[in-house]
Amino acid sequence: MTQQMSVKEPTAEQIADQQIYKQMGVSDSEFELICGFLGRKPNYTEIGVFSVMWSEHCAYKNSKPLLRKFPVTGPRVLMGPGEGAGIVDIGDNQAVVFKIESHNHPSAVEPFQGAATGVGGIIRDIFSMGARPIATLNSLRFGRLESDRVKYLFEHVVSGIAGYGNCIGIPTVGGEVVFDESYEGNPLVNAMCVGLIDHDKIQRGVAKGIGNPVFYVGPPTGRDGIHGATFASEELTEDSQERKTAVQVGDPFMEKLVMESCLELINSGIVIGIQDMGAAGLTCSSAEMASKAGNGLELYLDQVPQREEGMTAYEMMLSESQERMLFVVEPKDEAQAMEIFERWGVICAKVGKVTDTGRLQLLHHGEIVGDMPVHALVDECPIYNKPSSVPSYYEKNAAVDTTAYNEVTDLGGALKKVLGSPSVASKAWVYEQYDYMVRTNTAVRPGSDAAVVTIDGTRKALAMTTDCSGRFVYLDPEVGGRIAVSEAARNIVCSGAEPLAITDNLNFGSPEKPEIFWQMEKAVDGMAEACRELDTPVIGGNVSLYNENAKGSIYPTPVVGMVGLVHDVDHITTQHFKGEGDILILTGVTKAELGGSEFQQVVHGVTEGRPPQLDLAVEKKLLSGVLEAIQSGLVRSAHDLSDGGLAVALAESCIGGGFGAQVSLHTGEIGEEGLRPDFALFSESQSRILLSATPENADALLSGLKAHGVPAVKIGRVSGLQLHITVDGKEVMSEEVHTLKQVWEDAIPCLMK
Amino acid sequence: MKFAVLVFPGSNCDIDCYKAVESVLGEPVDYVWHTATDLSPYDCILVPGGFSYGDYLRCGAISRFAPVMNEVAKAAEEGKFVLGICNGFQILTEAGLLPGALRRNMSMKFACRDTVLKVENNQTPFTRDYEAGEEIIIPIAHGEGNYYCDEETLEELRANGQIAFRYKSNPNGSVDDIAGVTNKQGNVLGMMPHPERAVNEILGTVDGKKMFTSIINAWREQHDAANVR
Amino acid sequence: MKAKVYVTIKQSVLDPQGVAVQGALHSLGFNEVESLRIGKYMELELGDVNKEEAEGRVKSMCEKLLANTVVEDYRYELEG
Amino acid sequence: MKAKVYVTIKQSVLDPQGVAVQGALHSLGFNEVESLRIGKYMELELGDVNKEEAEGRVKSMCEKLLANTVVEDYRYELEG
Ligand SMILES: Nc1ncnc2c1ncn2[C@@H]1O[C@H](COP(=O)(O)OP(=O)(O)O)[C@@H](O)[C@H]1O
Ligand SMILES: [Mg+2]
Repeated sequence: MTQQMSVKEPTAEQIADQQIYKQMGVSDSEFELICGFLGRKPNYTEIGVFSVMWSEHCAYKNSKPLLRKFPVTGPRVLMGPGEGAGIVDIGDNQAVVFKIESHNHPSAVEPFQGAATGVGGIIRDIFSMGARPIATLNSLRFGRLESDRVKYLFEHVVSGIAGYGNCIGIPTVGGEVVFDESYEGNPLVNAMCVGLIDHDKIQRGVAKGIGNPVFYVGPPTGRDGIHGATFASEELTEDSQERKTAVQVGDPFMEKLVMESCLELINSGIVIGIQDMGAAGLTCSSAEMASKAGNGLELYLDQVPQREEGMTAYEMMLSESQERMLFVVEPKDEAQAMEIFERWGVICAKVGKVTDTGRLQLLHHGEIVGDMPVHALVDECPIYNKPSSVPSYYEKNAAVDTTAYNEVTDLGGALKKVLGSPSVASKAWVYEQYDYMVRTNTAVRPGSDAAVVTIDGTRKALAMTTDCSGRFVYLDPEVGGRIAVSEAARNIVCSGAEPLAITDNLNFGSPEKPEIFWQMEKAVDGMAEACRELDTPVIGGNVSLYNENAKGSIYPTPVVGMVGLVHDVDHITTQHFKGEGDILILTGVTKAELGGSEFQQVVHGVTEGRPPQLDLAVEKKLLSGVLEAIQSGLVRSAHDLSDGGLAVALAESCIGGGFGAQVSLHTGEIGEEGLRPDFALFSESQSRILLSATPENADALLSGLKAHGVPAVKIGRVSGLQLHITVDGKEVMSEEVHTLKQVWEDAIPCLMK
Repeated sequence: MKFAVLVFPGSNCDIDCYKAVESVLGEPVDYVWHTATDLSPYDCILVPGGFSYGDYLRCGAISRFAPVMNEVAKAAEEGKFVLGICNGFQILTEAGLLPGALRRNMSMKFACRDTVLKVENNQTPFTRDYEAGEEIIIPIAHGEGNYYCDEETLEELRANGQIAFRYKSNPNGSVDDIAGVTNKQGNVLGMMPHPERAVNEILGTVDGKKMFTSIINAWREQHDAANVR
Repeated sequence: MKAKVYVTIKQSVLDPQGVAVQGALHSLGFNEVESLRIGKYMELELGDVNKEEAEGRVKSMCEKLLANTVVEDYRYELEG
Repeated sequence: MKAKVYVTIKQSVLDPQGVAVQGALHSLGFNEVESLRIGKYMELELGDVNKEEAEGRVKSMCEKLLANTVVEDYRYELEG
């Protein structure tokens, strides 16, 4: 069973003469630079190492100028972007660690393993900081749920996430799933992990201490995933199906053992530096660890545990075999470290040494097979300021008047259409495949605005969510960016938590296209502004570019993952109505804003115009007003208005609670006098939340909100088993909640049969 | 009364079982590693859920050879209480301490949600605090919880009152809606639903509490009886 | 020596996976599939052992670990 | 007509199951097992179809559903 090996590697001359570096995504000018840093032409291993270190995925060469716009500090931020994950103080010597990451391209090729290894990777990012992972979330985008291929991708991505998360025993507590034509052929699979840590346990990926040994932990290295980072940094093509070497297989059982043993190692207090091997495997982890300490590193490749025979230096350095870690201890602690891994049955091998050379030196079969300056690998990748230009679609949309649509009068029918749209419909089909309860801290399960996970031994809890409306960002990236952050914050507040910080996943098309780069710029502007205004700094994130299909780019989709702090478990609130007779209160101002709405797409069949406007000062008042009301115990349910507007929010709260509602809207009170009923119910105006309170508390709630400058009005009460709505005295809807529930619950299961 | 929570490589609900014993009963409880060779200090052994050895090959197939399983068999023989939950149930059937086997869910999908169980036998040490026929809400979280046994065994189970719980609405295709069975002596129970996830208002249901109180009450009765004798 | 082990669910036991895959084949238009059973197929490299010995060893592996005889049948072939 | 389909994980692809089961066999004392890979084995009853046609149909079933050709290889045998 001998395999064809890459015995014949091209020589340094051939690489230069035949421009072989181009196949690895290295440009002519970058190649020149590399030759300059080396003082000679790179050999095959070296050019491979440079190519992954200088890929968009590792070097952010096209996105760095934009990322600099994000606010990254704050009084609570213990660690911002740069390490495996960001860290935020939550008091009592504890901190929360979280990050989001994409696995879009691997999931397009092999959805089960692509999604599974995405989850595995983000979990490693969290425990490599020394944190105990306590929850994961996932943000997914697929094409329309119609074709067999989309159904296949959806089904297998979900089971891949379930397969990995369930097995490793970390609850998957939330996320989002959106179906839209623009993601056809290029699904988005973003996974987020949240962990808990004590301040004094925080680790960094540094190779400190000249002469200290470097250890490899985890299963042997195989030829899987070679060039995964490069693969993530280019467009998917027909060939991608052929790039099977890019497919890695996840082993959650192994990761569980690696996680437990590494956490034990870290708790023992002997670790100098530790980092996971993620994208670009051994290359990236070793170079970054050396760089952060300002040191060099020698790697003895013969000592690297290998799954396959005859692996070359190139293959070992570029492999993305999963579930591997790299750490440094002092020589005196070697035996103690080894003992821990032995007990857990995990492979641990000494593969290198920290040096003072400032170089990454690779030894194999008694020869130096690579010798590169660490700073060149990590810090010297050229940064590009790509040209940007306003796309013509954006200009065109300025002229679209979405208030001129024919009035829709069958509003019950429209509600059923929207509730049955797979993007709005119940996601139980998805999250019931996830073990969202393991570790028994899940206080709010999937199915409400944000998930809430309690912290053992305290009265505190963490709320978490992911959000982004690609349609809004597409129609106006800057406003869309603001909305993404604000919506996430609203979901957090509705659950009874104070927003702490965000992690973001910038999913865009090709940055080589000026219109796409414009989308990136503007979206980041909007997000940065919102983060600043709402005091939720960006503590980490991920960039996924080149998300394209035959028809063009995906909708720009900068997913926001946010975590909030519930100060007392008594504040935990869900979106479901709680009791007959409770008073409904709607905050905010409802305007005729249909651009990019679910209603516009589902009922009118288009996505056009401008998205809803969002005033951050208004949003901020809303958030603090509602949070204070919740904290003072006045609120029984809270639900932010997003996809499908007021009608869908009412329906969801009814369905979840098993109640009906009597709603009478007066257009002059909720917005502009004479607002059309179809707009009143389905507009997606921002900064609105639907609250319920007991009759005794309703007035106190109203006046509290008003004191914060939050417009709020009573719109009805929880009652019966029907959703009954009048607008300016005229009945516009009367539906059995159980019928609505059926439409909403059956939509996805029916399509997946 | 002293509880042991076994820990296999890949156990996930060990912590949940531990917390449940602590919070509901406040009795001493230890994690016991799969390599342990002595369970004599313990009165009740909890075999927790999770994915021991990744559930590779078959759920529970590899763990049942762990050294500690010999001790579990011994404890069962001695009449100590052994409770296997989810993966623990699978391990106990693989080890032959309980009849039957668990197949893939009929839906072929992992299923995590609340289920309604009917207490079929409230005369066991694990169920005595429930009413006969009581309906309780206990969550499930499994991909292979589809209980199987042949006709003959099923008849025996029925005749001996070994069916402890049935699902009100079968979530996985189990024969005769079976959610949990005991051995003939009644001191070993295996069940797919997770009572340890149903002991705290904040988690949604507290219907699992009575399982833990049953155990301690049964033990006290045995113990007192022994003292009197 | 190489062993090939086949583990299948007993005829008398309903096999959810087989049912699901058959259903999926039908919905893809492969209506000729009248029945389908899914099992596991394992290839073991055994090194230098003689056939007779291997015979007994593999049987014992199957009985102990590779198959659960409550619901599964097994058979094996030895090669080389 | 009857078809037997064997689906195995590609040699270059990690087989975590196989690794775990091999480990278990070792700890049970079956140290002679040098490697083990786990795949799927399927038996399909196809009714009255001729061999040539069956050939093409089974291949297409494998490509479409029974094997995931990104990570798995398959082969099949027709009988009867
Ligand atoms: N991929 C997923 N994984 C887990 N939970 C999900 C997923 N998608 C949606 N959910 C859950 O379903 C509920 C509804 O989702 P969504 O409509 O996106 O909420 P919202 O609009 O309030 O952000 C949320 O609780 C969410 O966490
Ligand atoms: Mg919401």
